[in-house]
Amino acid sequence: MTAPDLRVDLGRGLILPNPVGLASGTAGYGFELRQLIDVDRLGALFTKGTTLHPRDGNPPPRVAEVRGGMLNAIGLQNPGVEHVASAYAPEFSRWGVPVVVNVAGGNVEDYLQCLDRLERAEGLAGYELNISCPNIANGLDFGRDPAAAGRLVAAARSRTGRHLMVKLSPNVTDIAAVARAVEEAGADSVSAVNTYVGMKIHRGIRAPVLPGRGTGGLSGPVIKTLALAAVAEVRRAVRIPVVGVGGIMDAGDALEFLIAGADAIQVGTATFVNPTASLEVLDGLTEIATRAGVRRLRELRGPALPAMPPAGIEPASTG
Amino acid sequence: MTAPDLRVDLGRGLILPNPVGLASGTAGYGFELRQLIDVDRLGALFTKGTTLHPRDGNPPPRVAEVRGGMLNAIGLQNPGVEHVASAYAPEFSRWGVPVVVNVAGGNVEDYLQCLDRLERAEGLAGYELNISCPNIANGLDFGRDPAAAGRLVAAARSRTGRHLMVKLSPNVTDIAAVARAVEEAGADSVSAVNTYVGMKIHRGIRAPVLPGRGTGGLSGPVIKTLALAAVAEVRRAVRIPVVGVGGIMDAGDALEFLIAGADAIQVGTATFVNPTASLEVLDGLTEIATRAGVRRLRELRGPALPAMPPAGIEPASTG
Amino acid sequence: MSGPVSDLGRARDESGEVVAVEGLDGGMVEITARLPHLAATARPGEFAQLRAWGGVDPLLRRPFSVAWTAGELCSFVLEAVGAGTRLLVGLRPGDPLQALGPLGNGFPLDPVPVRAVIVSGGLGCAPFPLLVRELRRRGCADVIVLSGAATASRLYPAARFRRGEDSVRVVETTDDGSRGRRGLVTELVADACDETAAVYACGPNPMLAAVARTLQRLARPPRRAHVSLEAPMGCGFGTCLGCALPASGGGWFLCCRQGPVREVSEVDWPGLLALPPAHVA
Amino acid sequence: MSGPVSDLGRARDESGEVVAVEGLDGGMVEITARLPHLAATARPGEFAQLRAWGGVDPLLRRPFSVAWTAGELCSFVLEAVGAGTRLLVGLRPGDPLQALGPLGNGFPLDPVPVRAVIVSGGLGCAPFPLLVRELRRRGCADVIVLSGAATASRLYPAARFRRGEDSVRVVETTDDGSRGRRGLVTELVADACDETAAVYACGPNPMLAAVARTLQRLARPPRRAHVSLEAPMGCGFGTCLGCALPASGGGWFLCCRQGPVREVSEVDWPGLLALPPAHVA
Ligand SMILES: Cc1cc2nc3c(=O)[nH]c(=O)nc-3n(C[C@H](O)[C@H](O)[C@H](O)COP(=O)(O)OP(=O)(O)OC[C@H]3O[C@@H](n4cnc5c(N)ncnc54)[C@H](O)[C@@H]3O)c2cc1C
Ligand SMILES: Cc1cc2nc3c(=O)[nH]c(=O)nc-3n(C[C@H](O)[C@H](O)[C@H](O)COP(=O)(O)OP(=O)(O)OC[C@H]3O[C@@H](n4cnc5c(N)ncnc54)[C@H](O)[C@@H]3O)c2cc1C
Ligand SMILES: Cc1cc2nc3c(=O)[nH]c(=O)nc-3n(C[C@H](O)[C@H](O)[C@H](O)COP(=O)(O)O)c2cc1C
Ligand SMILES: Cc1cc2nc3c(=O)[nH]c(=O)nc-3n(C[C@H](O)[C@H](O)[C@H](O)COP(=O)(O)O)c2cc1C
Ligand code: FES
Ligand code: FES
Repeated sequence: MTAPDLRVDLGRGLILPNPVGLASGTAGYGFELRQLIDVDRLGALFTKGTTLHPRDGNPPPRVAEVRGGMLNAIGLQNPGVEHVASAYAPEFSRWGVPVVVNVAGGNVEDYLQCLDRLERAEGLAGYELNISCPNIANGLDFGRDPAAAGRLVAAARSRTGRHLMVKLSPNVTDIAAVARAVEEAGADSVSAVNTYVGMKIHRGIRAPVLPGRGTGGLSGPVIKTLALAAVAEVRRAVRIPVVGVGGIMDAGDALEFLIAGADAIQVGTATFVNPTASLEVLDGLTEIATRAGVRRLRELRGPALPAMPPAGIEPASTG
Repeated sequence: MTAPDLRVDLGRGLILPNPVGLASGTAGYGFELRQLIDVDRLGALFTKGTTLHPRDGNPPPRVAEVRGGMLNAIGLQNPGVEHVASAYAPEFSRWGVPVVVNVAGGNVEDYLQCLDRLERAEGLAGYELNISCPNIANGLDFGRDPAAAGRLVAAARSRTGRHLMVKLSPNVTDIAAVARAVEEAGADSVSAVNTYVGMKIHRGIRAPVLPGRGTGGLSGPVIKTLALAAVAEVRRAVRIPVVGVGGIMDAGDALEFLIAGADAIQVGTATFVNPTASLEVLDGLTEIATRAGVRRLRELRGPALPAMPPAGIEPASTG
Repeated sequence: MSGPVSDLGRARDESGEVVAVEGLDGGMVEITARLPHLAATARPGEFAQLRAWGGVDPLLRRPFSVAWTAGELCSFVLEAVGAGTRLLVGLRPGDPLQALGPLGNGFPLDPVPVRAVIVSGGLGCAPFPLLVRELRRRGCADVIVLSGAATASRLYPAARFRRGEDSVRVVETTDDGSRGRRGLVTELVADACDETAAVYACGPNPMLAAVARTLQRLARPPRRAHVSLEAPMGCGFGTCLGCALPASGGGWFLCCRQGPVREVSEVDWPGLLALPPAHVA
Repeated sequence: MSGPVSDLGRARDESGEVVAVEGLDGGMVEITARLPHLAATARPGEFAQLRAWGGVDPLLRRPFSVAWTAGELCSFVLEAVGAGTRLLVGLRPGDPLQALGPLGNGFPLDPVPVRAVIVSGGLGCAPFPLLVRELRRRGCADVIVLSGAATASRLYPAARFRRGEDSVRVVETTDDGSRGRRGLVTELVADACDETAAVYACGPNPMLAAVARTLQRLARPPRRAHVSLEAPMGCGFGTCLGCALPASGGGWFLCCRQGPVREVSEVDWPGLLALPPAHVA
């Protein structure tokens, strides 16, 4: 048994040393987690969603646990792109792990200015365009409307030669349409999925636990079944690489995403439960690939896809 | 403590004796469950999705368990409207429980012909238009496109004076828009939600467990957090009654839906786990209402809504 | 929908208590629980939907054949293959066990056959102790059990098929020859059958299909032949329509109500064998 | 982000083992576990993220103050208020306990105050045994604990605050007068303070706010005053940004890294009190 080649070529020069990344918003900008685990062994670190201006985020409470998952309503708290570019990026260049900056904005101009500032910084492996965070102004329009998503990505494409990944929202009627639109507009890869809109009700106070509209983004194992369907659908819709994320707790979960068509994966909420989760996923996947005797991880996908005819031939069936 | 009035007036003459119904597709046409539990104590029985012509349904396997829920890909197996109208409806008229026929179709004409046949039958309390079952031809178009949903409902409205409930799909970008469209088109009430599209991957065979596209409809406790958010959103969007469904296992879960804005609820997957679940929900809710000293269940919603500003004032926040 | 539909009138949801958990060779376990209603009403081949856990993971109940009844006690024979069975085999005396049953169509007993040929593959043994007793009670003098497994340790003990009915013959085969005849149990079916026989088979789908094929080719086919099948189940009582299996002549039958026991000619065997392996729990 | 940020350099994820679970009056429980790293490194007011269950329900770890350390042992004081704490109080010696820590900012000890006034409300007692020992070790001669609870059975035992430090005074109050002075513990704060004092408070938010208000009105305010706060936590180590609490001067601070211990003037008290009750676990 020879060790498998774990590298994943996501395109436009972004080659991950392995397929396991830390999901945006669950690893900050890496500084905290570096003190707890060997982040440099990982395939990528996706930063907290970064905006043009610093943001304080939402009022508390911001997180609430539900069965098998958690809701968050952080509200994109971040120090703003200037700080990220000037104070953090120089650190990133010294790290072994590729750092991909997750970029969010309320309108096209915000995104572009954010990218422009980051373009002047060294040490960034690429961008993950967060068009799926429904918490700022028109933020959701991009993720929920294929045409708007395409326009945003086309504009972003014109500003950077770095790898451009687009993070898709699952809270849509047709995730494949959004994926196709961003692919056509020049995205190098897509990541799927961001959180699902959920609500926790407190029976005692007879009201939602989270403030405001009472909703938050649902993450964790409770979304895995949904995220797998989304990843498989996106996989069928586009040719560019797909990064799977949603409820991955261990290597077995990660394997399921690879089978469903993901080229790489991100570990999110699991890191909160177990800071070492991502490394354990990496070690577990390596062992699975070694045992299966595959040379490249992509081979694990193997027999799965034939069982899934292309969209349109046979409709998904429920009820 | 006086016993609370459990009746729920859903409009156009449909007054449920209490707010607890059996969800479509989880109680057949009532015949089996009547042999196991006292169905006549319940608020309503929603039949299996009924189509113009008999349907054999999908090839097996049709169900698969996932953590905290199950996927189904039944494919609307049903004996067709003629059999339901001629053989089942006469039985329904003898039952104590109001029977609402869940109607599904591939195009407007199918739905209308189905309704026309049912109109000639006695013993039906109303209809639940299933515009959210993505398994026949264009079935999903109705549930996913507000305009199409509105047209279908307007046409259906013109054919019946009976109560017309519309079952909403959660697999949409904007469930509120669909809810508003069907309200404007004349729906008397809406039920939310149908199942979520999910996928289970079998690690051994490295393929989806369900055949075809590998997806199925996710139900059970795993969807409760999402369904609550959907119900709260629909509640804010329309004035007609909202029937909440999704992951209700016990009276506490049902209470959460009432707090989120539901006027009545349906118990689905829980019946498989425990055939008596719906009756236990009813007894539990009755006890909760009695203890809380409310005269009508609607008062349980009480303090919840003030905490939820109308749509548009404050955006839902995640990330 | 074709074939007889099970009677749900006897089914009841009962809170029982485990009284014994015996480990057999090769990982099989026999669980005995106080379930007076099920014990009093279950017929051979019928099953119960069991649950022995709280919470929602596992969520659904799991179906198991009633293997034996004695007074208020019911027994089930199973093996840990997944989350639910792992929890079941870990039960201890005194633990609660929830059972909904009896469910499904059992094996037909009328008219009582002159000869009963029981074909059991591996865990397919589960419904047969009860069937053997019932056949003998009704006067079937010639009961033969063909019991096959991959290897000796996975053979269900002959004495447990008999449970005192000493006239019952148990003929064993193993794939590796470690006990009894070397080979597949299905190879014995032809010799054991004549036109007076009723065949009852339970085991993996390929084995049942081989039995069906064998019987078809017989010059003197048995007077009737039934198999007991499995399908993933949502409810177990006919409301979810989840347990469809391919019926001969097209379409599906519901394993929980038009099965699990099925006349051999009523099954679409090629269709059954074409199901993905995950279908077979 | 304002205020000092905790040092994560000492934090480690450790697999420990429960050695003792003692039930105190009124439902409080003290759990002692072998956690050598945490025991060796935790400072008063710091906390650990605990997990004592597999599976995903509960999912997240739960934060608990380190109440005591002795050799390789660490103790936590808690009560069953929800699913996680129910599982924790049900632990038995020998059970595994996973602990990530030490986390958060502890109570400042330098310069060692002449007098330490510790204000404890109910379960807010948890961080104080360790603080008392550390203050005494560092030479603080005058340590007074003002310990309040709703009723006698819910008072943390005075001897457990002291743990051998007999010079430490513990003054008790109960809302119902069933032990000690009748009234609120905050009423004693003014009298106990002088300008040499350092105040350390932990308890329900309304109590802490009352302490803050009292101190503000004092003619001779203490030289410093710190409170330990709670917030629902996602991670406990600063990456989820979930544990925000309102900071004076606007904006938020992270309870897990710019807390849980916080200078009293750095908290937006009206903002804290306006949080919905569900926020207070
Ligand atoms: C009518 C009827 C009667 C029956 N009678 C008996 C009986 O008497 N005795 C008996 O032993 N059995 C009997 N069975 C079968 C029994 O019901 C099943 O074995 C049982 O339901 C399995 O439950 P489980 O939770 O242990 O396994 P499950 O978790 O449901 O899984 C079953 C198998 O699939 C595998 N699997 C599941 N998900 C995945 C995944 N994502 N990737 C890879 N592998 C996966 C598991 O490892 C396991 O091997 C009967 C079935 C029926 C329909
Ligand atoms: C830094 C820090 C240190 C701490 N130190 C200690 C300590 O030393 N000792 C200690 O005892 N505690 C301490 N706590 C608090 C402790 O962490 C919490 O009590 C604990 O996390 C609660 O977990 P749980 O799973 O038991 O309760 P949860 O399930 O999280 O729920 C908490 C409360 O909310 C209720 N609730 C939850 N959901 C609902 C709903 N849908 N409807 C109605 N009610 C609901 C529960 O019943 C319960 O009362 C500390 C907290 C922090 C932040
Ligand atoms: C607390 C928290 C904050 C998050 N912040 C962001 C963010 O800033 N940008 C983003 O694209 N996704 C964000 N996400 C979404 C995650 O990156 C991921 O898509 C999602 O949590 C699903 O994965 P998981 O189930 O493994 O957590 C956040 C998730 C959590 C839990
Ligand atoms: C096996 C199964 C079959 C279903 N069939 C239908 C159907 O025919 N028509 C329909 O509107 N909903 C159908 N549903 C959806 C349920 O009515 C309900 O909306 C959904 O299961 C969520 O509720 P639950 O989590 O309580 O099960 C079906 C659900 C299941 C599990
Ligand atoms: S298992 Fe539900 S119909 Fe058979
Ligand atoms: S709990 Fe995650 S940042 Fe504080």
